[in-house]
Amino acid sequence: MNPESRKFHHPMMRIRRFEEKCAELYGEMKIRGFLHLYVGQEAIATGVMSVLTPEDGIITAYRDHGHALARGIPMREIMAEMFGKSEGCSGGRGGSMHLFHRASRFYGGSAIVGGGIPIAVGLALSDLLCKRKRVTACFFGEGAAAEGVFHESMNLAALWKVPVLFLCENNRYAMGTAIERELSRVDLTEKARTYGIPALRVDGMDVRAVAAETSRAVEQVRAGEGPFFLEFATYRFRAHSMYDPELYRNKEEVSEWKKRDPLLLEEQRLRDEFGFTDHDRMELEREVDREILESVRFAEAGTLEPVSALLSNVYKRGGAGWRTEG
Amino acid sequence: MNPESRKFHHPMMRIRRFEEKCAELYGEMKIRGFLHLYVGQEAIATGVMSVLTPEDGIITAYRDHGHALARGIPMREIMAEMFGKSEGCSGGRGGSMHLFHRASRFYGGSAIVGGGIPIAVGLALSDLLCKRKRVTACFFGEGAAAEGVFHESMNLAALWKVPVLFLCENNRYAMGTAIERELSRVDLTEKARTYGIPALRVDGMDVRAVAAETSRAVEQVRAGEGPFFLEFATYRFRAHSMYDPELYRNKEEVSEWKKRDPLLLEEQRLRDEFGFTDHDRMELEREVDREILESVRFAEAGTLEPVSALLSNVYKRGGAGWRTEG
Amino acid sequence: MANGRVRMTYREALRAGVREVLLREPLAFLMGEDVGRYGGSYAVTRDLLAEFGPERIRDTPLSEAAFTGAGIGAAIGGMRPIVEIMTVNFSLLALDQIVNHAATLLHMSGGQCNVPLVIRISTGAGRQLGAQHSHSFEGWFAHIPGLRIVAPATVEDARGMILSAVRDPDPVLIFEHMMLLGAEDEIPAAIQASDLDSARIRREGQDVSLITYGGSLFKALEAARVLASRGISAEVVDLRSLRPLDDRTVFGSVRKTGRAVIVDEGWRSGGISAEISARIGEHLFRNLRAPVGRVCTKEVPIPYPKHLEDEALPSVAEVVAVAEEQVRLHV
Amino acid sequence: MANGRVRMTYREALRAGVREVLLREPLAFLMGEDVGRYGGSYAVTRDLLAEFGPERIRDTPLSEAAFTGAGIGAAIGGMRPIVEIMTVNFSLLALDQIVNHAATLLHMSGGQCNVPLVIRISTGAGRQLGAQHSHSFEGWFAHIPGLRIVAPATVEDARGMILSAVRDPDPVLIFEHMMLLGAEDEIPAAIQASDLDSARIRREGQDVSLITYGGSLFKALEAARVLASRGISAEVVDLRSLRPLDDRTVFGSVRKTGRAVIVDEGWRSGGISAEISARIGEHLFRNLRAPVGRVCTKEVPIPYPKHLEDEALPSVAEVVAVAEEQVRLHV
Ligand SMILES: Cc1ncc(C[n+]2csc(CCOP(=O)(O)OP(=O)(O)O)c2C)c(N)n1
Ligand SMILES: Cc1ncc(C[n+]2csc(CCOP(=O)(O)OP(=O)(O)O)c2C)c(N)n1
Ligand SMILES: [Mg+2]
Ligand SMILES: [Mg+2]
Repeated sequence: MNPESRKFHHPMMRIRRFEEKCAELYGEMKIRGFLHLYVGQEAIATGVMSVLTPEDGIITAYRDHGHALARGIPMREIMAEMFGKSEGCSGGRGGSMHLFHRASRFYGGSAIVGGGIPIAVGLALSDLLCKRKRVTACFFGEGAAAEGVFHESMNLAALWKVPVLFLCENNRYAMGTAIERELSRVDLTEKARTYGIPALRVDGMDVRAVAAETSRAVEQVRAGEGPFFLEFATYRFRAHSMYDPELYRNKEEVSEWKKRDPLLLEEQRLRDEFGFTDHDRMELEREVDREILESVRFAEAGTLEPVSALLSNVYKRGGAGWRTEG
Repeated sequence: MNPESRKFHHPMMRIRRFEEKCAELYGEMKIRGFLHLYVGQEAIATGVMSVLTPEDGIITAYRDHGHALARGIPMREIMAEMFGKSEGCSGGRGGSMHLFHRASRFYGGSAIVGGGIPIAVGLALSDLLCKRKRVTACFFGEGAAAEGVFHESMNLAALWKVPVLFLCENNRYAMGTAIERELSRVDLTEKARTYGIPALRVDGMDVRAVAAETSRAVEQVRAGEGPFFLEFATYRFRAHSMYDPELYRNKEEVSEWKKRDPLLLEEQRLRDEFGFTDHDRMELEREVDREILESVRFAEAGTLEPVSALLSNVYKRGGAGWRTEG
Repeated sequence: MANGRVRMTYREALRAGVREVLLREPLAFLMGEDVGRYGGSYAVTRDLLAEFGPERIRDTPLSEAAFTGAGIGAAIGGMRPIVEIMTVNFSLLALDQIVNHAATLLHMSGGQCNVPLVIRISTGAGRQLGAQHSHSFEGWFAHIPGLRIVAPATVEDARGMILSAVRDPDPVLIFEHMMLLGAEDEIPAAIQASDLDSARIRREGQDVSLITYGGSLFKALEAARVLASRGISAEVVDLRSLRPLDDRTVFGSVRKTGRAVIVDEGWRSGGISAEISARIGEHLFRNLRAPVGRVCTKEVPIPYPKHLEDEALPSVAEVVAVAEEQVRLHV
Repeated sequence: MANGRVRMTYREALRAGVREVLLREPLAFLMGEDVGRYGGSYAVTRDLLAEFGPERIRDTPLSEAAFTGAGIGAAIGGMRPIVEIMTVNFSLLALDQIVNHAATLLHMSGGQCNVPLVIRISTGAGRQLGAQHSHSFEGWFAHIPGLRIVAPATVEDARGMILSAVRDPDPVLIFEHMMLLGAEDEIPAAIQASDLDSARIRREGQDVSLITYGGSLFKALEAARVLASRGISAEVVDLRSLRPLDDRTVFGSVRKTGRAVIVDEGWRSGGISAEISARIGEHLFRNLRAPVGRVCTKEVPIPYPKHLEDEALPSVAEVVAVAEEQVRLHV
């Protein structure tokens, strides 16, 4: 296969087609709960993860399949998680919104908007205190900027100069609320700068721009210069979740943005600059589909935790934490 | 008495000497709980209140004696409140930190840092919705700017253009935490501007500057142009509360600021420009002390609510809200 | 609409209630996340924006503390705000405003500042939404003096409670159970307020009282049917209000049956089930024929997989088993 | 320091405990508002900044949610953070982090992410601090699976509990009662960890069990003395831990005495007192000679004036009266 397509195109396609499969499986009721697709935003997780090291930490929100895949959590473990199986990356307890993988330093998966941000600051603080040269990457949507804890965390991170990289995926909507109705001023980088955090706006549809700017930012953070803030301009092509009738935006806007589909952009670049062919594309698709198929098989074949284990994972120190349950 | 001294000097002196009396009464254990003195900051409440109308609303925090007095809540009701008497402006239930006076549209008195700010936004929203030309004045310390709810409230106020006047009394300390250790960047007006709220820094020791700038700001708010933010540079001359050993600042800093005592500044101006004399001063003091003495007498003579009334004021709709208390 | 009755879902009833409030009460307005353009996270407020406009159906930013606080302020300012909190877990972000402010202002002001605020909160588990979207905190909130807590279980209450809530001078929290949204019933076409204080006997019985509310009412009713088929006559009490609790109705039922099983989707330890059990123990010590039973959610954050979620939540089978044991072992 | 024993106050013991943790555990650090330069709002952490420096004694901004969340993150990152929340009311600002995150992460991650976080919280009323500074939420927090809740009542526990807490793999909330800070006792000079699970019999007795914890322990002990003078032998149980509850010790005591009175500074309805009462009712139905009694804080935000605050809080006289009634009426 075209080696250059391995870098960004393949990982993005993995995310895209994995999620399309998920939507299908949701229709079949194999996957339940809330399911938030990342379609349209793949360049961001892909570009960012491409420049992080295994020692770096990740915090994200509920729209987390893309981050999990790009980080290298095995696809089958992610799929098994969505199926609620023990083999899932969170043992089946978390589901789509709560993907975890300690070995990849992937700490979820919070379904409380903004809830992961201070946790990322704390993770980074632990690195600072232990003098480890790690970076914590903290993903969130632009909607999170309306939450107080976003601001508290910016201030704390800047004050203490912790090595955290704030990654705001500005897809212009928080559920049905357009950014103009969410924030009195919509420039996210300006908000970061008010805390003395250097900030940059990046085209979130261009995976190479994402990687390049993130790389520079990571370097600075790793060098001990404190937090950095990146705002990625992007768009979600699909509904907020599987229940969203999309009353709040019109089709033209969506199709306008789809012209800048990050996969198309990257594929065009591969064709223009790296001799990517239709054959490469076919090969790529086949590989990705095989992996997805295998992941579904793995998930289907997975085991359901016995109900007798229900009370586990409440306390690490054994038991349900109560001597008697009455 | 010198008529010009009525404007600002007299109200400031009322606050100053009232609080000095309070400190004394605290020593005598007539006043209990937390007691936060406003000494040094009198110009702010005095200047601001001088330009508000009785229809405007007030929200403040726990350091609230100055605001209450300047707003015109009868001194004796404030003193009675500190004594925990029924005749107090909060019926004795609130104490020093929770002064209320509905007739003056004085809505307290929150002891949760930042807690009053969204409530002020809501008060202002009610005026907006009812098309009343009122302003809500919302006082808080610079420490509140670290709380998430401060930011949420700024954003909401700016987004909805509610007629609220944010009044930040920046006395450089939140308990023992200097502003530089509280906020990664210490310019409060910059924070407000990030929300699109016009903001100005004002000398909080100069009562006439306070009044003049507040007046302009109020005009703008009343004209329907949305929120306005004023940061007052000030200093608290005394300890945070009665329990504070003041380990966190040195005496020089305090005495440096005391040179800019707002009462001294205003008195000097009265002497220089308005023929204020030592005799005027004596007369003023006498009047103020008489009022304070009377307030103490009133408070002493006040009644303690019967303990049988304990469960009142929990629900307006009668009773303790529970049919049986078991 | 036969005989002045209409058939509608709990969701439609909630919407009809909010709509009626907005029609009757010019000072009322609704605010919350995505209540307007999105149509409400659970489609409860769909179409209200078109009817009442953006002044009265206010989409808020993601700022639970601020818009709840703004609700308090607006209430003090004379409005009758209805704040919607999309999911009960998010209410924790507004808890300072609710507990430290809404619940205390009347008291701290010596009776001057009441807070006529209504907060609608979606609650409950059952849709595999996992550990951050499936709590049942209504019983927990019921610990706080100054708040009134109600939980409509029927379609009629879903429509009628908000009418009383909006006229109440104190903060009222309405907990709407997610799993009831699709439940249907025939109710009077004429919209009437439902009171906020009293419990209701939803089924009469002699042998055991099943005491419950909200999303668990239908489990209790189903359990009662099963029990009937086994010769046990269960009475079902729908608490409706968790603060205040209607002790008179509860005690009356238990005095009659001598046995009580509380069914509560909240966690067992320290839940409202404990309070009800304690009160029954205190007041009916000599009347009780069996120890009070509790069927609650297991003490675990709600897991995602269906079989574990089901296992975590109170089930009809458990209610039946506990009630049966009470009757068989304690005659 | 006679016979290897030292006299110190509860405040000094708290400080000694934190200090010992910092000496023994290099990964531990303390953060909170004014814990450093100010010396701690209640002077608990005085002098620690000088000894351990600003890296390990971290003054935080007024951002309860963020620094509590940062504690969670640091714990996941391998540290042993101790977060101080100045007053229990302010913990409501961090409740999303505590309840939606600290308590759920282990579960949601299928056992991968435990959160070894210690949160110290000052609790309780009695100093006329009014309705926003006087809550007792420890029993309320005890409702939440995933959290461990302890409340040191003695000087020894004030020093020793934090040593166990910091070694615990799960989030532990330590509630330190404001009114105990000045209490003095003689304790072993050698600093030892106190366990976090078991209740203790603080006074043995035969006729009635007074079950309590934290700031109310001394009221219960005083009540026991008064009762003794009236010929009633009261046993006093100090729960120490509110989650988990040590049922064995509680049941053992009540099985012996046949009577129980719970003394709790939390509000009565839906408080931890209800849970204890419910459990006793469930497990000792046939052993109980009298309905379980509860002496709790009256259901009102704490009022400022001394006489009303006193009236609101549990009193020795009330405990005596309830216990006496139990013994006299239910022989
Ligand atoms: C605290 C909180 N409030 C509300 C919600 C409901 N909710 C889930 S996702 C979402 C929109 C968030 O938008 P954004 O942060 O922009 O992320 P995006 O969905 O666009 O990726 C909302 C309101 C929530 N999960 N948490
Ligand atoms: C939410 C909250 N956190 C902490 C406290 C404790 N506290 C009381 S006053 C104060 C300092 C506040 O400083 P600032 O806002 O600057 O007001 P100032 O005291 O200087 O008037 C603190 C930390 C509180 N009351 N509320
Ligand atoms: Mg978004
Ligand atoms: Mg200050």
